[in-house]
This record gives sequence, structure tokens and C-alpha cells, in this order.
Amino acid sequence: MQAERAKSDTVEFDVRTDEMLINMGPQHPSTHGVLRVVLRTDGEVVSEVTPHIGYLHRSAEKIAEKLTVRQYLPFTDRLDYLAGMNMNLGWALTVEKLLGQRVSEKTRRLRVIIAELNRIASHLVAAGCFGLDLGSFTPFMWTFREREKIVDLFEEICGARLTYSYLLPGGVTAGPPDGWFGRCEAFLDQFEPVIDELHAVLTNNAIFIKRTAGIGVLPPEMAIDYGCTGPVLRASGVDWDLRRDGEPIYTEMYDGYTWQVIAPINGRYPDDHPYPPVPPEAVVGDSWHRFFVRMLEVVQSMYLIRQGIEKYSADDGELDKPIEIRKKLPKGEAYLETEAPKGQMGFMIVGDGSAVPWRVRIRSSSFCNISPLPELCRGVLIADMPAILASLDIVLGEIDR
Amino acid sequence: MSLFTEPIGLSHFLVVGAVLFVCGVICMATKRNVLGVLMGIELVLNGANLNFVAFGSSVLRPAGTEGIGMDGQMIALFVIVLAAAEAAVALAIALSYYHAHATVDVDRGDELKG
Amino acid sequence: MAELLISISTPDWLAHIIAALVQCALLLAIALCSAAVGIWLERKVSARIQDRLGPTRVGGRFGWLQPPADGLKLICKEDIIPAAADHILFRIAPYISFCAVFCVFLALPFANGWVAVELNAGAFFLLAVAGLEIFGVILGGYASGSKWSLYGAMREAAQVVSYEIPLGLCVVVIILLTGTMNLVAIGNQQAGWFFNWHIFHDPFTFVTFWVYVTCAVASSNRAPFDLPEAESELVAGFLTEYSGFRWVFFFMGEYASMFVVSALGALLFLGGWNGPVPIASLLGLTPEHGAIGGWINTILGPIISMLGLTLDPAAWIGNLLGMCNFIAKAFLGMTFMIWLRWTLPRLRIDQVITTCLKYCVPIVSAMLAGVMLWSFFLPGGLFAALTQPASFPRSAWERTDSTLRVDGPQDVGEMQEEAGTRNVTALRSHAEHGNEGNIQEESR
Amino acid sequence: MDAINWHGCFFLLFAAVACGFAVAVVVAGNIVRMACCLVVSLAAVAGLFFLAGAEFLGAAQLMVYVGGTMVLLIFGVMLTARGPLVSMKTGGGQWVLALVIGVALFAVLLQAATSSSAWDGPRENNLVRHDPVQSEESVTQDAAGQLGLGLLGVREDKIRQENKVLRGGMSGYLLAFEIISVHLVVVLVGAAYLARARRRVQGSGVRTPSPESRTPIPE
Repeated sequence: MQAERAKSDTVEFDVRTDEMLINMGPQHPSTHGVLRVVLRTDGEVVSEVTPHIGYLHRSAEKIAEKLTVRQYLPFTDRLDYLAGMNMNLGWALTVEKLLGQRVSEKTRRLRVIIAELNRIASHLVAAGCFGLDLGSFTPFMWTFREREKIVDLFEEICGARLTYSYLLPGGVTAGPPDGWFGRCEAFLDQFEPVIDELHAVLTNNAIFIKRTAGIGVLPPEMAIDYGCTGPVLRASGVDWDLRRDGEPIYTEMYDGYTWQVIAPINGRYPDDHPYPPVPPEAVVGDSWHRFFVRMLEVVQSMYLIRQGIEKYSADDGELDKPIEIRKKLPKGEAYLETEAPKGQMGFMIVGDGSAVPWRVRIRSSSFCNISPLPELCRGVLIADMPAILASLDIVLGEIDR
Repeated sequence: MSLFTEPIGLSHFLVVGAVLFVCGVICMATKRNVLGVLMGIELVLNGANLNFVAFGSSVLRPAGTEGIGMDGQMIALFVIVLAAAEAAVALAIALSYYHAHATVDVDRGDELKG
Repeated sequence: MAELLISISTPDWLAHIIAALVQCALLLAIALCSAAVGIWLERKVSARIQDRLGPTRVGGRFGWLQPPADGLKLICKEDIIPAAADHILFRIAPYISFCAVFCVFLALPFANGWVAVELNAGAFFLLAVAGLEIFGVILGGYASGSKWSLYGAMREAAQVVSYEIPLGLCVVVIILLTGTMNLVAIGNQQAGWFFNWHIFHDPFTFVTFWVYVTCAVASSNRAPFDLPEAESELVAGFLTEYSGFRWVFFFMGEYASMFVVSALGALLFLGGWNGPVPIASLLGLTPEHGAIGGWINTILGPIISMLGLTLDPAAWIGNLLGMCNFIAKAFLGMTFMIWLRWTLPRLRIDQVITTCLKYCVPIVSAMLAGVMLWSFFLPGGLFAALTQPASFPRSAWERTDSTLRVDGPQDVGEMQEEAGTRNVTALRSHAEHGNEGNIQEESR
Repeated sequence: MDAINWHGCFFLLFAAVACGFAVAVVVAGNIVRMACCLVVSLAAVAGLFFLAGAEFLGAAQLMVYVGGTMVLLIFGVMLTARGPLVSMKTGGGQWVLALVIGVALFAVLLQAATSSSAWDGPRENNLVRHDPVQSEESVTQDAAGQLGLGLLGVREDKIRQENKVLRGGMSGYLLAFEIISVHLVVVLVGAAYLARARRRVQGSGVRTPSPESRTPIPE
């Protein structure tokens, strides 16, 4: 709808108030952290958008050149603070790839369970904040109630509720306490009806559809050009998920699990879950689809966790111990991308023989996901800006590093 | 204190109508802003309305005398409705004038083009 | 009241002024109480929807004293006036907005005859005064000087002005049905069982009720239509610069207007003070006195006459029941609005205006035409037609065509006067719903 | 000290408010202040209508004039009052001229208003409503009903009028009513068309603000 409005140069508008330059953020309630967006608006219509980042820059990569790989782990959960476990996993796998060692089958199973639990938690925050930006406060409360239960489970394992530093390179310091998996199963069972409630309040809600369907349409080519990854890319109809198409050291974790990659292939979703119907106004690649892909991924993660728990309890091997503090890194470099909830999180470590890496580079998924914002928001109303921003689900810690 | 006790008659209303009318005329004459002139017109119309209603009101006349009856209120009603329509058109003209010359100053509107 | 004061020899004009001020204070108390209970209700209902408890500590288990506590806290807050603000307008705006809503309480009847000022054009006065509330908001938005509050004010003005039209039309539909704008008369016409309520009068008024609900929610800036305070886009709309006591007035204005709009809806469509089952009339608690009414009068009569009050106890108790009915319906309406607010996301400004102009106005105009035709064919409404089919359309047709025949040529002036008088007699007979006697006399 | 005539007191109150704020409109410099004073003045005039016994008209004034037209005017003020345009001073000469004409006009009107003795008001108190025309068989008791019927072409209040001259105009205002409704439709369509801003495409006759006036985005 707003695509052809932008193309036609004769934009007819009612009363031409002169243009206004409006700053949204950095402390704006709906910019997900410290992002400043400068809008050039004409009345209600946004003609130009310029995001400004860097307010949360902590030079994480430079610090990595002073610390050993194990000491640096706590910094990785501060990148995407809503999905700390996935960041730790990415860092751990990259170090293992550099050292050329593999962890035991049982550790890999535990890592799958914990990574998918954290993915559910991150997607819950995304769904809740999306509803909050569109004005409905209640789903935000529901999603955070569920997220608290997941965070309690994590607290049992590693004592922390947000910055876990649990999945160390080489293994984990201590396995989950007994009865943990039972509580995990109990959480999943009571979580099923909550998803249907969220569908009822948001996905199928006529007003939600009117506010998101057809808004901020990201064509597949533009998504690929801007390097968008994760739910943003899949919502544009590109069937690409690193858990299936990634490097062997990462995909072997998911061997033997039956699950599906969620992406609207020519407008249809893989129908293994009785999902609500796609509304007619929704165009592949719009805000509604980005939201819907995340909701279906939560269901896939639940399948993965249940299968993970079965395989973990069936396997009577041993959990590996992490590498020692000052392990010498070989001379050389390793780069690995993993499927974090927001998109593909890449870590590159260049070792020079000593225990401290010579250079570390972090490829952030949210940085690429936010870059098409000026394209998406041209000719859109002011009220749609937060909707598009929330659908991209960005975290500033990861963008500014 | 006689004003508070002696009943209100037609001439009191006519005096108030006259005051409003004169304020409207002066406002139209002296304001440089287009909308100021518009407000002057509104005041003039209200002055006239007040006289119509006063003449048509049965409360303000001695018992039995004949005023213009309901016609006063009827004409006042038409004046109110038409003033609304007139304000709509006047505002449209003012806004298009504002677009053309980026100002609402009446003195600047001296050339005939546009 | 005034006589009481004169009896203790205060000067005549002082007595009247004091009496007037006391009545104003009482009315203001009603307005503030309705707003305060509205705030408490909002906290509790929204808490229940979000799986939490809501206020429980302040004032007993259910947090009754939360609204006064909020008021106290806000009064102590510092009143900041931004430098770029236009001082006088910035201060006046909240009071204008609250006065407009307060004026509505003047003409709002709580029970049969229990109204501050019984106006003949009551419904029209309510609509007129409800329209003034936007001035407070526009001035507040413009006077705060900041770009964002100007945006909020412009949006709010556009929304409330455009929603006044369908709201007015819904009220006109009911006025057309009842034939009078006097709110007390409208309420009394819906006495008896619940199917006498206007909402069940005919399918058109039923649809009009739902359009009224949409417009009411939109015109009091609630739920899916609360653009001006859209936190996510414009921080807090025109309320950004307001803090402390001034903000309380805007806040009170909003909740009082919520109560007013749902009360008006209850009065026009849901029978006002008449409950679903007419307990008062069944028990005889009405001015005509049934069994119990007479019995109560014999007991309470002497006590009341001794106190010097001139009121009929039975009818007074009946009215009391009526008032409870009315207030219960109003708060039901408020709960519905609160329920809407905490489940639905917000609409965009252009969607809000299109729902108004493309959906509400056409539908309610169609309903207006429908009710006109319906009340022409079925004067008593659906249930009257079902219960006495005999007096149904034939008499309506017969009455009009018999009077419109013109017999014999007369000079124009005479005919014009004749037409004038004939129109009047036709309308008078039509207005008295065609009792048989009149028709015979008409067609001789 | 006979009884206070409350009708008179309220009349004085509303008259003072109406005239006071009318003068404030003339005196005020800032266009926004002028608009607010005008709103209060018109509301006071609505009060005067109520006092003159025209209840329906007072409500109509409040709703259509104050609630509708004034909101339109304030919209216009908010859209155009940017920076220097808010308060524009007019030269002293114009003020003197305007005041002279104004005072002269006012003197004439004042003399006219207080000249005829017939307009001096009823002997007894205003509150006693005595409508000679009101009788029990009239179709609707309240003024609003009579106004409505008047619009539909039935001058119900003139039925028992003996005086031949005053009986004229029996057919009421039906024709005027129809003309007004058509007129309103034409006006609104015209206003919407006029206010439609021509597009800033080059070649259209409208002078557009030059590109450099667009504020650049601070880097």
C-alpha cells in the first residue's frame, strides 16, 4: 500500500504544514534501548528517516584483545542481553572451532535445550514489546510472566537471571540439578495455552492486523542485499536457517531432531502446527509476517526442547569440563556464525599463539536488521514507525557492541 | 442598586448587541491577521443575532404586546448555521492564501496573481 | 434551602447565593466521586485482566483509598510550566476541559425527577457542552509550546470533532423515537419490563446502540481510539508538559467524561433508572402508590412531616432504587470501556478518521431513516405491535389520507390558511397516536 | 428592598462577560489570546440567549457556533500561527481612525436602542412567563417543538392570531430550510476543494518555498 504511494512523485496532501524535523529517542519509550531516529515529517507522513546509533558502544572487541577466551565469555552475554545463552554458545563454538576440538554428545544435547529455551524467552520479549508499541499493554504482561518462568529455570542452572556465562568453551562447569528437566517439561506443558492466548489477543486481532499487515514490506532481494538474517529474512520468504544450513560444527548439534524452518514459501507456511490463517491483507515480508514467524519459531523450539530432554536423559555419557583458563590459542583464525534469536551472530577470533586472541570481530545480526529502516519507513505515517521498528526486533547492545 | 431590582427590558439587550457589533467592526478594521478579520466578522454576526433574539423574546416585553414572535429565533438559527458555513469557506481561503504567500498578513496580499 | 437561610435572617440575596453554591458543591462532589471510582475501577479491572492484584494496601483489602492517595500525591508534585509555554493559556486549559465535563452533570438525570436542572432541550444541551471539552485539550496542547504536544492536540481535535457528528446523530435517533429532548421524559418512556428499553424498540435502534458505543469510546479518547496520549509515538501527546495538580484535572476530566458518556448511553438506550424487572412499580413505590407504597406512607408520613420535609417516602425509595440502577449501568459501561482498553491495540489516526466518516456516519444515517420509517408503521415499537396487532398499520394509513383531501376551490390566501390549520389538526391527531374518537370527527 | 431580580443579575453578569471579552478580542495582540477571548464571549452570548427565553437557540449557539465554528477557527490559528505571524502590530493611525468611527457608530446605536419607550421591559418581574399564544391544544409545549414545526411549514404559534397583518407567513420556513441545506453542501464541497494544497511539482502555478529553506538534517 505505501510502496506505490512512495513511487508516485505527485504526493497529494491536504494541508501542507511546513516540514518538521523530529527526534525520536534516544530516550524515547518505544525505541528498544538507546536508538535515536531523526524523522523528517510533513504533517503525519514521514518522508525521511535517519537512525543514529552508538549510544551504547563499549568497545567490546578491543577488550577481547586483553582477556583470554574464557575470561571474555561474560562480555558476550552483554551483547544481546535478551539471549545471553545463545551468545555464549556462539563464542564457545567459535573457540572450539579454532582449537579444533569437539564436545561430547551429551554436552551438545544440553546446549540445544538451553539455547532453544533462551530463544523462546527472547521471542516472548519481542512479541510483548510489539504489542506494547501498538498500544495493547496486556500481552506485554503475559509474555513477561512466562519469561520469568524460563529465567527461573536458568537461575537454577547457573545462578544468574540475565547474564548467564554458562556455556563455556569446551563444556559446562556443572550440569543441571536433578528434577530440573521435570520442571522444564512442566513449564512447556503450561506454556501451550499461553501461545493460543497471544494469537487471540494479537495475531488474529483485527486492529493488530490493520496496524501491521502491509506495513514495512521488506522484499526478499532487499533483505538479502542488506544482510538481514533470522526471522526478518525468513519473513521475507527466504528459507534460510543456520541450524539446518550452517557449518557442520553447529548443525551436528541438531542432528537427529525433527523440526522445520519457519518461512512463508510462496505465501504458505509449513503446516505442522494448527496455526491461525494468514490474513488476506498480509504481504510476505511485512511486519505482520515478521511477528508471525517468531510466534511459530517458539513452537518449533518447544518441539526441540522436548526431544532434547528425551535424548539427554537417554544418553548416559559425561558432560565435558571447560578448557583451562589460560589455554594457548593456535596461530590462525576461525569464524563461525550461529542462529541467535535475532539473526545470525558471527564471531571471528585471530589467535597468535598466546592465550590472548590477537583480534576479535563480532558480526551483529541486529545491525544488519536495522539498516533497511530508512527504506521501509519512507512515506509511512508516524504511528507506523514504532510498529516497523518493533517488528525488526533489534537490541542496541548488539548493534553498538 | 436599581439595576438589580428593575426588570430587564428589550433596550438592555439592544445595548449589548450594539457593543458586540461595534467591537466586531473595530476588530475587522484594525487586525492585520486574516483570522483576526474573521473573528471580527463573528462578533458582528453575534451582535445581530442578539438583537433578533431580543425582539423575538416574550420574556422581555410587557404582557400582551406583540414582538416578532418566533421569527426572531428562526432567523437567528439560520444566521448561526450560515456563519458556520461562511467560516469554513473563509478558513479555506485563508489557508490557501497561507500556502501561496507563506504568510497570513493581510497587508502583504496586494498583487492580484495567485 | 434558601428559605432555611432566610429564616435565620440572612439577607435575601446572600441566602440565594449560598444555596446555589451549596448545590454546585454537591454536584461537583458527584462529578469527582464518579471520576475517582472510575480510576479505582480501571486499576482493579486492568489488574485482573493482566493476572495481577491491583491496589490492595491502601485503605483495606481492596485498595478503596487508592484514588484519594493518587490525588494527594499528585497535588504534592511540583507544578512545572515550560519556558516556551504561553502562561495564561497553559494554566486555564485543564480547568476549561474539566468545566465542560462538569456542565454535563447539570442536565444528567439520575432518577425520575432527580436532576440538577431539568431542561426541555436536555439532550441537545448535553451534546453542546460535551463539544466544548476539546477547547481545553487544544489550548493545553498549543500552549505547552512543544512540537509533540501540538501534534497530540491537533490529532485529538480532529478525532473528537469528527466523532461528534455520529454521536449527535445517535442521540437524534432516540429523540426522534421519544419525540422529546427532555432527558427525564426519555427515561420515563422506558419504564416497565426490559423489552420496553429503546435498545429493543426495533432492530435499527439496536444497531444505533453499538454505533453509539463506538463513538462514545472515541469521543472520550479511550481504548483503541486514544491517539492523543499515544505513548509509543508522541511520548504523551498534549499531556507531556503537564504535571502535578493540572494533570489531575485533565485526568479527572477524562474519567468524568467516560462516566458521562456511559451514563448517557444507559439513559438513552438501556432504560436509565428502569431496571430489567420493574420492582419499584410492582412494589408500589411509585407516586401512584401500590399496596406497599401506601403502607410505607402511613409509617413514614408523620415522621417526615414532623421534619418539615415535603417528600413522598414511597416514591423517594422507588427513586433511590432507580438511581442505583442508573449508576450500576453507568459503571457497567465504564467497565466495558476499560476492558476494551486493556485488550485491543491502538488504531492509527487515519484509520480512526476513516472508521468515523466511512463507517459510523453512513450506518447511523441509515438507522435514522430506518427508525423514521419504522415508527411510522409501528408507532409502539416491536413489542407493542406484537401484543396488539389490531391497532397496527391500517389506522396509521387511514388517518393521514382522510385529512389530506382538499374539497372545492377556494381563493389562494384562504386555501393557504386552510392548509396551515389542516396541517396542524393532522399533526395533532397523529401526535395523540390516533385515538378512534378523533378519526370519526375528522372524516365527517 | 424589594425582591432581587435574579434574571437581571444574571443578565448583567453575562452581558459584562460578553462585552468585556469582545473588547479583549479587539485589544489583544496575540492571535491565540484573541481566539480564546472570542470563545468566552460567544459562550456568554449563548447564556444571554438562555436568559431571553430561547433555550433551543442557546444550546444551538453553544454546539454549532462555539463547539464547531470556533474549533475551526482555532484550527486555522494553530496551522498558521508560526513565529512572527502570532502577533502583528498595526500602525497607530489606523487605530485612531477605527476608534473614531467605532465610537460614532456606538453613539448612534445607543441612541436608537434607548429611544423607544415600548422597549423598556415588562412591568412585573421577567421570570413570569406569559406567552399569549400558548394554549392547551397546541401540539408541542416547548419552544424547540414550535421551532421544529416552524421549519416544517406549520406556524403553530400563529394559529390563534386575530390580527390579519401578523397572521401572514403561515407557511413557515420550509423553503428557506431546503435552500440552506443545499447551500451547506455546496459550501463544504467548495471549502474542501479550496483548501486542497496544490502539489509542489514544478510547473504548477504555485510558488513553492525554495529547496534550501528545507532544514538540513544535522550530521
